[in-house]
Amino acid sequence: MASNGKPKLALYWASSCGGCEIAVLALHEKILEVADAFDIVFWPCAMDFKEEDIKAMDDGSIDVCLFNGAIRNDDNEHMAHLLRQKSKVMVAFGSCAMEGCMPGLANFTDREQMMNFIYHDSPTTDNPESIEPQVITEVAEGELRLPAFWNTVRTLDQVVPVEYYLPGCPPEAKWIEVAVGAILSGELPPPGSVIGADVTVCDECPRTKSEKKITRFYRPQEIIPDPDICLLEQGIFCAGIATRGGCGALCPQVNMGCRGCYGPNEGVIDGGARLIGAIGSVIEGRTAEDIDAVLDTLPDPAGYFYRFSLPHSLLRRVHLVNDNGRNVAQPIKEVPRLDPSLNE
Amino acid sequence: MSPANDHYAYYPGCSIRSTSKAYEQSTMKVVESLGMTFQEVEDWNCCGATEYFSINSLPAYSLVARNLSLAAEQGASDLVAPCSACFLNLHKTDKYMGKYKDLNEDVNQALAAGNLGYEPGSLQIRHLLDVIVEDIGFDTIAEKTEKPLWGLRVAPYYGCLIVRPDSKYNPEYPTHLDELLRVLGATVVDFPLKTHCCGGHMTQISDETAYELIRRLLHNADEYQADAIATICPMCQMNLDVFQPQVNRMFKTDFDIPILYFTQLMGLAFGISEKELGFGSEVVSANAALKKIADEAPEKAKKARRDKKALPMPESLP
Amino acid sequence: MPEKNYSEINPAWEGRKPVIVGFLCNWCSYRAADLAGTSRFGYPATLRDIRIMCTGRLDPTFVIKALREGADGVLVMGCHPHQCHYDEGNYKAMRRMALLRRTLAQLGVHPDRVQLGWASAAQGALFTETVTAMTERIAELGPLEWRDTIEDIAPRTPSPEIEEVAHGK
Amino acid sequence: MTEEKVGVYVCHCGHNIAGTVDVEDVAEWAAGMPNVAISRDYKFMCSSLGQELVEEDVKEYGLTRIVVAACSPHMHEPTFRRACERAGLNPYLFEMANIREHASWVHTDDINAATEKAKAIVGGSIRRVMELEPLEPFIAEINEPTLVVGGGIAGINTALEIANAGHPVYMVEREPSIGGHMAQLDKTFPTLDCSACILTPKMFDVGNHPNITLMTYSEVEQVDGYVGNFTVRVRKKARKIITDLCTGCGDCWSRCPAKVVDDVYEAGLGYRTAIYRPFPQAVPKYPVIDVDTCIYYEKGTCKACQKFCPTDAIDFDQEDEIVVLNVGNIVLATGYKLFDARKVPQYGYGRLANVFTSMEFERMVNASGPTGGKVLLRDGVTEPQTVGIIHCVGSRDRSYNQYCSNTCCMAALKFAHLVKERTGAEIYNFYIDIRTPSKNYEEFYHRILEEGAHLIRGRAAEVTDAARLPGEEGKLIIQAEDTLIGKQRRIPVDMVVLMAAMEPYDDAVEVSHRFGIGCSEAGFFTEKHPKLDPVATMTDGVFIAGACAGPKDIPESVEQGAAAAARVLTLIGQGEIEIEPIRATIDEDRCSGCRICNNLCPYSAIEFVEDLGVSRVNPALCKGCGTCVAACPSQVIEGQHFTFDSIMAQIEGVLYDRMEDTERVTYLGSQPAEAK
Repeated sequence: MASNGKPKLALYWASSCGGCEIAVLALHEKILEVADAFDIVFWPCAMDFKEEDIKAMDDGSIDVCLFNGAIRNDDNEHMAHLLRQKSKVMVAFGSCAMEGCMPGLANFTDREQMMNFIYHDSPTTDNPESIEPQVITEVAEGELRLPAFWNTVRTLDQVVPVEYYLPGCPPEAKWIEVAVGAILSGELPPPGSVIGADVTVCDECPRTKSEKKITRFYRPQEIIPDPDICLLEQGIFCAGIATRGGCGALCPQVNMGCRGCYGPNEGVIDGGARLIGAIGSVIEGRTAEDIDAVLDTLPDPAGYFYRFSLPHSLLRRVHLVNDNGRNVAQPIKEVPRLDPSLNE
Repeated sequence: MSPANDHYAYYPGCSIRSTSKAYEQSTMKVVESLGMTFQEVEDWNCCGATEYFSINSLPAYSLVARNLSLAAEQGASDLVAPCSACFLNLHKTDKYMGKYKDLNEDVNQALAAGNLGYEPGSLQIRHLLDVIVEDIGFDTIAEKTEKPLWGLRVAPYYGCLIVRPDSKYNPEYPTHLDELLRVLGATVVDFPLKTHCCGGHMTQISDETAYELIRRLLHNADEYQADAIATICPMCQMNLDVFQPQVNRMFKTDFDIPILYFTQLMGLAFGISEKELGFGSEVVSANAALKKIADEAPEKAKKARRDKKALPMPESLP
Repeated sequence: MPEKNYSEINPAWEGRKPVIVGFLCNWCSYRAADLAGTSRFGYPATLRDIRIMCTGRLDPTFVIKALREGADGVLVMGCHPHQCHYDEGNYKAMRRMALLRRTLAQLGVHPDRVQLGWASAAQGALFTETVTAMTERIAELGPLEWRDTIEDIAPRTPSPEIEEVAHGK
Repeated sequence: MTEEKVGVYVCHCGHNIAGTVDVEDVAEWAAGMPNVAISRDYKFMCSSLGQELVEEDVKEYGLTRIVVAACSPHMHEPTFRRACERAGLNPYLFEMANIREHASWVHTDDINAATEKAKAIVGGSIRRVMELEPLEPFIAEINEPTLVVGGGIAGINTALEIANAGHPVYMVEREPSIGGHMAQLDKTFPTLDCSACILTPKMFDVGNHPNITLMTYSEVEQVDGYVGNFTVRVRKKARKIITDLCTGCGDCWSRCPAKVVDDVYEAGLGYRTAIYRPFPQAVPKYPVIDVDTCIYYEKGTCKACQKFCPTDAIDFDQEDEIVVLNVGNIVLATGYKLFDARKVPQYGYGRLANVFTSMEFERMVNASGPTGGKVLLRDGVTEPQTVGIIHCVGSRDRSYNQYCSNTCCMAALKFAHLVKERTGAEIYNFYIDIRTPSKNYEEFYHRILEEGAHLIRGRAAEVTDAARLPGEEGKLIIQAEDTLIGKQRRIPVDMVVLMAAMEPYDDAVEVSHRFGIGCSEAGFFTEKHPKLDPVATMTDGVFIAGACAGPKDIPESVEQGAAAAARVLTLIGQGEIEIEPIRATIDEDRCSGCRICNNLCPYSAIEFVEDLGVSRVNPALCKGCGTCVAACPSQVIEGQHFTFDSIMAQIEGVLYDRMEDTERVTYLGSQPAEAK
């Protein structure tokens, strides 16, 4: 507690888009209450603090650290350790810190393939000298450093222990309020808790739901959905069935299937597996060929099922195969088909 | 349904260029009026007929596979053969290459010598009748029919080659040619011997055997008062047509049944002139039969008053 | 069946052999495995089976969990179509497995590592053949070792100068 | 959990397990597993001494969970569950590890591999048993009335057995009369007694039994509920007859001007009127108006029947009636239909006049049939001099049905006899194999041979009227290879009879779904066990009898009818039934109402509670397959005894040697929801 009696608050931004920072501002006028109630000791996005200031603090002297962003490079990891050391309560703030989110999609590939694409192969790249970022670059003025890029994106709790999780990409303001309120009142839930609903998005979705039978999937550009009927029943992929509620079913209400940013429901180990089980249950087809024909209309299932949660799923990333000492991501390109002998 | 124009490769075969020109003539006319385009396989060669397979199978398969390779190279998805024997050999080669790895390797090794190769299954091998029935469909054919073959009694003759076990049509008693002729307006007679042997090459080996087989077919068609027999195979047509006088002589019969290609009958119904369809080249003249085509649909035979004693007859399958 | 030396098929097996986790339905395939036993049909000791009431119970999480915890393959077996004890559980398994295998392929799990098959209670021999064939296939594919994939965060350029900070408060 | 004490017992099974698996090593290894308090190996665990060992240990050491590593759970799970129960332990806290059928017997030549695998299996069971929960079986009360669907000989027998035992029965029959196919037959093999003579008294009994409520011209539309407590909706189709007034005098149908081919009772060989009673001995005796062929419904005038009805019993405006029944058990005896012989075009049925089906022929030889029992060609005048009978039409043929239709050989032999008896014609039977495996059947076969029928072993290739040889003109020629003499034969005959296969009704699959039971692809209903439980189904309280479960002759159908009745009477006698508690349950507080699970249940056990917006499992209907459990996207459906946690733990257990050092999976929200 600071000398003024206010709890000390730190906010940090690792590998993320910055949306979570904006989400804090989405508290609108309540942000003033936050500023009043807390002594903000670290918020690189908004205030001028340096790493050195944190290092100078006593261990455990920060009451709450809201940490957003995934762990992508050595600097992210270093800051996670540092803030963990200095904070009493660590909150994985937002989908990136909690389950990997968009940065986590990099786990479908590896560092080298990604660098090759970004710095060499992508159609818009103009890099005649084939320059790649280096950790250490010698220049006349001395040595320049960039963070070292890891092969795999991890979540905050895979690097340091985490007390609470605040899901969402970004978290909805009302849940930030709940979290802030809990901290201020001291009525904290048991460690490990997720600050969010314990039902899925379907519970909040106003669309009419009935029994489901999917004969084919439609991508958003292929169909104008009925505004009142469950999107999944119309063949539009919607992760709402397996996604923790709390957002107020924003996407389905504007004719867009839930993307799954709040992560899997309470108690679920692998959200993608739940989606496979559920979607696989309601597609049509009694023969290998018919089933495959329906699934052919759903390209990139892993992308749909693990869009936000790959680093926090059971498998965490695409399989790595050792290739001459380098670990290389090796997805299987060919789409597996069911053996027609299963029809008999 | 209007078919895509560019996906049929066309394998004519040797008969159609020699003994059965009327078949090709009429085929081309019909295909044209249906809006289809057949792209002839360039530099095609013999299908091996039946003999070569019995003598030396690997060269025979390779010979056929060369045609497949050329057709596939042309970018076709379907290979059409109007001759039943060609169809069978092409189909058989494609199927066996897919089924037997060793054969596939050997044949492809042979093809490689000519810078060719064939991946089994890359072409759909189809008989002309199948393409017309499946891809064009009876509805389109009915629309195209300008001069229905009213009053003409036709026996549909399938021959033995297109009904081998792999057929998607009933191999024991196919009915798709029946249905096609019915759509053209003809009166289709029951023809129990519709898949029986025409004698094949036995005419060259044992005319007694062959003529007896031919006689049975002619006799059966005659029993059902057929004005003509519709065929789908040059070999069938030739045997039944060319040898009809010999059969008459040998069995002291007086059969006078013209043997016509189904495409000739289609052409007639589509309003194409007899000349363009190759009429006149047949040995047993079709003139008398063609005169029977009436301007009006035959009156439906009045339902005979139920014989009080007779037992009801089951309806045939729809 | 004497233990094969799997490293002859794929040197990566040095020191161990394939491990396949099986999920067998109570009514058909588990009984097929029982019948293989009573008939003394030998098959490789690679399969470690788990009984579930129906392949319809197969939660995709179970398959992923097994791969994650060290299995080299997962074999799911149920009743033949139209013979499911619960009417249609096997069809549901087939649909889910189709989707699961597509998803796992994108994550680098070869589809042959996650197989679905049927065996009736009378098909002890078919059960044996299936396990044998799958073992051979897994032997060719080599170990999966998902642990290695997870543990590899592979900082290709280590930066030793960044100081280590201890975990915890 | 730490106070849980697991007892592990590794069985030697004499030499069966111990010969291949190092049981001492497995037991010693298991002792080191967490929570294992006792680990023993023992010669024969299933012996009374072995069971007592478990019971004593439970009492002495306070064991709370038991693992027995021995044979298949299908062998001895019930044995050890009872032992646990005797020791005061809930039987569902027991787990069987199958190290005999799945380890020692299949890896006989490699003791190391077998032992390693046995450890994996035992490891999985120990981890699993820790997650199990005590369960209590459900008790369902049995309603006394029984529904019998189908009034053929199988259903008639079931109904009479149950009714005679003093219990109420509802019989629902689709046709206007009960009697089924047996009512169409003339003679029955092998005794050749008259079908009507033995059937009519039974039909009469059903119609007049005080305990039987007969609903003909009716169909079951919907079935809800579970064993002991089914609610059944029956549609009684409008007969257009006021049955209370009708005396069955027959004035109506004798005046009806509409004559149509009777495809049902006369199998297409005879005619009936639009208002008709299928046959003279019909039960009930009332006629019915077929609105599809009645002139009044087509043209608006006629009403001849009404004019002549002496009791004013005709009601053209009568409408269907819905009846709801509450029954405890259901017996399905819905019978079969005849294979459509026109699908085999080479046999010419529908094309060649003198080709008949077996059922047409039955009607022909029936004294009350269209020809008065005379064997005549289609012209209705000529007696045949030669008759060919072709077996296996639509059966034993991959193009149609692979199965043997069971009854046709005997029926064909019976036909041979009847033709001989009535006409003296020459008979040729074309068969693949003659199958006569029941009492006095083979004797009958020999009798027919002695009567001079020609039996040609060869499947007929075709029936044609294309004559080729002298003597064939005007005949039907059956071409077949006589495989006993190795020759092709052409037999000219006047008449051909096709022994068409028995097939399930076209709507059999739909009916099976309606009653929640399984059926084969063709549509024959599936028995619970083909050998040991042939009249029960996977759905408790729903039984099957007769040809709806596969081709059967009269004796077999009668036996099954009685067997089904016995099973029903057992349940009625018990008054209640224990149901295994392996069930799915939905945590309604956490159900989001997405309705993914709603149409997955094969037993319709899941209902959606509209006003709460949640789904709910009816535990009495649920069979515990778990398909909804795996489907639930929010993981709020749990499958009892095969819970998510128990299977996840078992996976970790079987991978005991692969999991060392592996980081434990953490997952979000490890706290129960209420805690927050």
